[in-house]
Amino acid sequence: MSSIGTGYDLSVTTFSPDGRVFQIEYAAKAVDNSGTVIGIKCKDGIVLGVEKLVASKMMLAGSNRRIHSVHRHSGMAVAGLAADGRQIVARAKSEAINYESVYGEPIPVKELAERVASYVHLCTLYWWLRPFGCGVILGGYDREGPQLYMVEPSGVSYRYFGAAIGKGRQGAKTEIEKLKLSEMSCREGVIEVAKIIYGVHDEAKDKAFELEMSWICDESNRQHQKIPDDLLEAAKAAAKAAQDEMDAD
Amino acid sequence: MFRNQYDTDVTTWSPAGRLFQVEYAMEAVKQGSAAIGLRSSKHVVLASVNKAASELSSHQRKIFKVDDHVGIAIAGLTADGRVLSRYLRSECINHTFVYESPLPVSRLVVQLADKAQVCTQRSWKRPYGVGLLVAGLDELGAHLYYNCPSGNYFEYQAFAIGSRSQAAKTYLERKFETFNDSSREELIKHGLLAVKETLQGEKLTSSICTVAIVGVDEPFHKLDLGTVQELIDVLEAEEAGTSEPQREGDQSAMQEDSPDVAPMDI
Amino acid sequence: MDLNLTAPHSMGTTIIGVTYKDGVVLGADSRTSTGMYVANRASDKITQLTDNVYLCRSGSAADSQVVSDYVRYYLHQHTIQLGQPATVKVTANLIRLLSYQNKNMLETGLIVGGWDQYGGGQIYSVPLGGTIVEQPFAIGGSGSSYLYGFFDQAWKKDLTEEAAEDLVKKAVSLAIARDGASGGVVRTVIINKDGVKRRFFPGDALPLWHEELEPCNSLLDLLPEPMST
Amino acid sequence: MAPVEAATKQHANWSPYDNNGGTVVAIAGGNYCVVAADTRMSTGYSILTRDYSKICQLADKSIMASSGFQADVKALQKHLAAKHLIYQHQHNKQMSCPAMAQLLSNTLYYKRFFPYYAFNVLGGLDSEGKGCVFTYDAVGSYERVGYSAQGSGATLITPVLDNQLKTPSPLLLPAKDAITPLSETEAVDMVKDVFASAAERDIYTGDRVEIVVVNSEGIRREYVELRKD
Amino acid sequence: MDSLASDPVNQCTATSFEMDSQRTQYPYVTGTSVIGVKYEDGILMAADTGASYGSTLRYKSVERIKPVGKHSLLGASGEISDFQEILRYLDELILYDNMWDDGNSLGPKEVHSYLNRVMYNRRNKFNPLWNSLVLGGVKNGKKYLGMVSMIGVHFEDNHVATGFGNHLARPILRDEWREDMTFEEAVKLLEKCMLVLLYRDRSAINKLQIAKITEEGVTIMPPYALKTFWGFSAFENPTKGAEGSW
Amino acid sequence: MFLTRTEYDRGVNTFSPEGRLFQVEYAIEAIKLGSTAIGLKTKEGVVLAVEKRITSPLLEPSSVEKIMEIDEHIGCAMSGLIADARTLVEHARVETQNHRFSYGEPMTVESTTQALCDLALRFGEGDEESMSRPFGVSLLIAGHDENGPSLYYTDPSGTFWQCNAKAIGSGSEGADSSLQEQYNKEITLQEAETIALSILKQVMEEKVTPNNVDIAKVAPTYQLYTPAEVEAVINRL
Repeated sequence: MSSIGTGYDLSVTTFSPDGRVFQIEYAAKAVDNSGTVIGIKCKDGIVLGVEKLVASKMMLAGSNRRIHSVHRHSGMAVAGLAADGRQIVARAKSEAINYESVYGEPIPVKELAERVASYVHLCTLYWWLRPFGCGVILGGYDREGPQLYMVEPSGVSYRYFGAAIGKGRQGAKTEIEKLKLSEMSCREGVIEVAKIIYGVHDEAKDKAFELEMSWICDESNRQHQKIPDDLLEAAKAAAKAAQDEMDAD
Repeated sequence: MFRNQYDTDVTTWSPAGRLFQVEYAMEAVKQGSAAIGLRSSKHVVLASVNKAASELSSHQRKIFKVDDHVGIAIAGLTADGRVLSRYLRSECINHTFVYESPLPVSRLVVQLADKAQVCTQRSWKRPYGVGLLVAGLDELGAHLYYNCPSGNYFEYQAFAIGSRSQAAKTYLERKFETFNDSSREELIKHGLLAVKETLQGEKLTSSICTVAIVGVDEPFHKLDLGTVQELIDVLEAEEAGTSEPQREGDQSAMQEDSPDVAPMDI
Repeated sequence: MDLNLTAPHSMGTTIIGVTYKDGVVLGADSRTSTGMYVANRASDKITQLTDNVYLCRSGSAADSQVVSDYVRYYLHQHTIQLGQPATVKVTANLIRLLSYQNKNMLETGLIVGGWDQYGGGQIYSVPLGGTIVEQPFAIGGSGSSYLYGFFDQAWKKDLTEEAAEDLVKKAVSLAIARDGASGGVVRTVIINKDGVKRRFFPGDALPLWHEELEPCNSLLDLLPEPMST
Repeated sequence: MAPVEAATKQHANWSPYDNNGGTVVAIAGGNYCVVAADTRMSTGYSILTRDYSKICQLADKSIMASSGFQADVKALQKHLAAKHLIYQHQHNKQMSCPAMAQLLSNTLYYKRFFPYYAFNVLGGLDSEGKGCVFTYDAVGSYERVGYSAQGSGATLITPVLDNQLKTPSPLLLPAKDAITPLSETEAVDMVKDVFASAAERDIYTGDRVEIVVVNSEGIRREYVELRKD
Repeated sequence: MDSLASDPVNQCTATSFEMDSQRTQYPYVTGTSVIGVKYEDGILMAADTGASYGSTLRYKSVERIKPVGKHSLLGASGEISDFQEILRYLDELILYDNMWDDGNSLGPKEVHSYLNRVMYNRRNKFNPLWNSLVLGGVKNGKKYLGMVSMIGVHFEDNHVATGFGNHLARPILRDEWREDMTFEEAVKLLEKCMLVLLYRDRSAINKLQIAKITEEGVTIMPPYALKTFWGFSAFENPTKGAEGSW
Repeated sequence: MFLTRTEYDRGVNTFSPEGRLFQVEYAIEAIKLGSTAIGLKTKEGVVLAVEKRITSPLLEPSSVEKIMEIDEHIGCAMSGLIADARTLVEHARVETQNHRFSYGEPMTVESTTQALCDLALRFGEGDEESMSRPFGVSLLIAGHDENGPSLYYTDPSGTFWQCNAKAIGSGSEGADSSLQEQYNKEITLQEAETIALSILKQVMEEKVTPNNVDIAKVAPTYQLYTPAEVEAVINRL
């Protein structure tokens, strides 16, 4: 990259002559190197899925989560530096709780996404901080229905029908685009997300991974919850079957 | 040893999306003498290697009790380890003060990790140069975590950090599947054997290793020197009988001394 | 007699909020007193907070106005931020927040009423101390003591708009008849999905109650035809 | 507003303190220490619970018994427990009873202007293994003695102990130990007697007495029933 | 007509404090007694649904027993706005606890301890939460029942009652309570207490709720009213056989 | 180790690629330039001896204090930046007095050492009162408490070790090896005095006089030797 060595890329408070802030782009690289994270909006809710790479076989399943609840009705999946992600999650939690204590109602997902985005953006404004090395997908369910947002290290946030970040994002996006999201139930969505994650996982480069999934839908009483164990197992089985089929072709 | 211009400040990203200062801090963990942790469903054992500065002096403490249900072993900058152990202790005390019940280990570990993360994002701070193995017990049973300078934490069945820990890890990786149902005594035995792997031929004695345990109905405590020595003697007696597994471990340790300490991020 | 003219303006008051089939009816008298003196005999105790939520105020006039002002300001921001009107619940909760957190300083009992697309017509009562209670109907102010029994007997679920407004008007006039601190006119505000209607019933258009007399212009009108010619 | 005043009158004020009653006694012997307290907790004329321990083990060899305001006592116990944990972390040992005595005094004194309403006796063994009793007032003045009684029944019990155990005059030369001449069993029996007596005449003492004995072997606990009316 | 207008006897012998009059607050909307008992499978709690404003019975459907997380039940007497505030604290506490989603959860003991700290800290600031709280629950097969007062006095017992209940209901409970009571027996016992309170506590109303918590979870029963008894002959004709009496 | 460190050795908070904090290591180097100090533990008590390096004949020798009292049962000898040591000693004095006040008992030697080291570390934490560089001083802390006599050695990184005998400062390498030869656990206090001074004599450039060495013991209370007492030890050599 031409930016290297120009000296315009050492601080987040420096613009390059062509108007870019390289530090933010570099931070985004950390996200691009991460395990894939996917979120989709189905007709009755949101499904989040993470390809959590496992570095050691002695590591236990379920540890070092990448999906967190941020309120009763919303959850967040993190790609990139998990530690940075937890700071964002913590902020999201306190924003959500603070909103409810003032207004007596759960925070609308849109509002939550905006507040989280402005926090992330804040870290791109001062030389003594660094931009977060993570992107998050925020899913929530409020009276307007289920919604899905993605917040990037630069602090931008958009609403999506389906979103993917991390290593396998390109492949995942292509796959998501093929889905008929508006007709799909979350139960079906879970299977699809699992398939996509298994599909984009690169066995050659990465070691083992753990599939971590959650949803917020009518079936979960509009609460953000881990996918029930039996469904997760079913999803994994389906994904593996699809995988084998592909390999056979 | 000039690397590049992106590695002197915690708040600077490298073009490849890496944080060198944080990675260097993780190197500090490897400079410390080894610490080992392993758990069954009911017990967690921590063991550390002590290096004394000279014959006339003692060694550094590497294992600290945090509360009745939690203890840590550290590798890296002992000073930072003390700061963090003090933090852990006060978190436990505060929790007990408010709720009259012990702070769940899984939460303590996250709080610790969050504290470590903050130091990787402020220009006036530096990452903690210490890795912690956190052993603890809560409602769900025994736990072993590894907290590293990057603010990441991982739960393990068994793990080793510090210098020459790869050898111990290799040993543990070969055996860890049996640990969950191991008895307290077996667990300690595996801990000592893992310590032995890191010594590379040096004789294992109670003076160069500390062993601590926490478990169901057993508050966190260090085993006294006598007990440890007895266990070592038993081990060596056993080993004198069957002396073959030793070799194998050494070899694999030599093979892959890759920087396989939990990477900063995936 | 101690007139106590320096006392702060206080609304010894009758305020009412009632839900009906399609929305809510709020009602209030119009008397504001300074000690024994009536400082304003046609005041408006039903304050607009947003397009669809109104507030009935009782107690210290100043306190209740400050609370309304703050809440209106918060709601304004909130509405812009969310890009849609605030709900009745949010409004009531902000009022509760201020009343509760400043309970030692404030002396005002409030009734919030309004309509929104999610909850329909709702009435919340926020008395002194900052308790919040959602109710099908709520009464407040000094005049309310005279109305508990009346409402227990007269209020029904799913009233029509006319019946609800009649009930409110009747109740306020009953309270005015017995409570020295309530008086003047009866004001009502009706809120439903179509919007807001405000009505005003002057003091001379209120029903007469026990031992009250039909007003007249003068005794002279009452006297028989000229006594002497 | 009339209802406000009505509410105001009922609870004109509140006190940040209550006395939950109870009696505590400690006796130090040559190689033991007995600490005892009844288990009744009351407020005014009513009993809140009949089984509340007023005795708290602060360290291996220091036991505190406290009567007074339960919430303060509990806060004090928790504070000391936390301090002791920190002490153990810093110094890798248990706090000795005399050290705890000094800490307790400081703790009480620091709250001089909003005191813990707690009347404590601290008993245990000192570094030589001798029994020790420290007795306190609410703001931290303390003294090492051979025996002490505190709380609602103290006025009944102290004279008996004075009569039976007799403290040597502090003016004697050479200075004499305040330790009592009784054997451990005699001391425990005496504690049982004095509590039985106090329960007869003090309404705040009763239900059960909890006796804790510290000696070189460790800690032993026993209970004796008292009057329950 | 006020009879028995006495304050609970204040035995405090410590220095009385000149408190900032700004800080001195009063309860406005208040609820009366709550009773809680342990029984065979868990804890039962009873309270009426009235909330008074001075002597006016202003609200008749205020629920004063609420679940706290999966394992606890909270009943409150005293100022309703403060109770609502406490519920908000607890909601937040439980929400944070649940969001960890790590298998650990706060049990009744922890919640009680937390409440003790909250109540005591507020009294230390001379700004108490004007409530007496009853906290009951079951976790891991252990029943728990405790109480806290507005100044932080707290304890556990097999049965507890706040306010008037401590005077009128506790003696009945001490007589008749057993650890192994069935649900039916315990309900009957609570109803007996509530009836006595209804007769003799002027702010009690005949609309009460019973809530139960067991290992399976919380059930809060809908409000109902109890049949009262007025059939004593002396009630019908009080002066019969006592001519000239009032 | 002496390669290009320039990139990583400016700030105390910068890690080198090997995970080291050079500023701290440099501070440890600073000690190697300091005057020599020796400590020996015996069953009766602990002896400390230091060389004083009187730079000018005009200097009043007793004003060069390199052994200081911390509490009546603890003393310490120092090497490195003496001004830094004063801050540390002052801190330790406050700590031990606080402990006496809080608990009515003397603070143990280990706890005192720990408290000192905690202060030494505070440079890296980024708190308000944090310092911008490590303390450039090593201490030998001698004391006597309920566990008997003890000797501790601290370095600028805030690390400490318990020792039987230890030398610090410019002559430490030679002195340490002499100590290893001559020390055993059974020596008397008097023998310890002699060993300490004889080793000091070996590593010092000039002749040993009561003016250019200080000796102190903690047995069981701290006591700094008078010139006459030092003279007596010198005469025994």
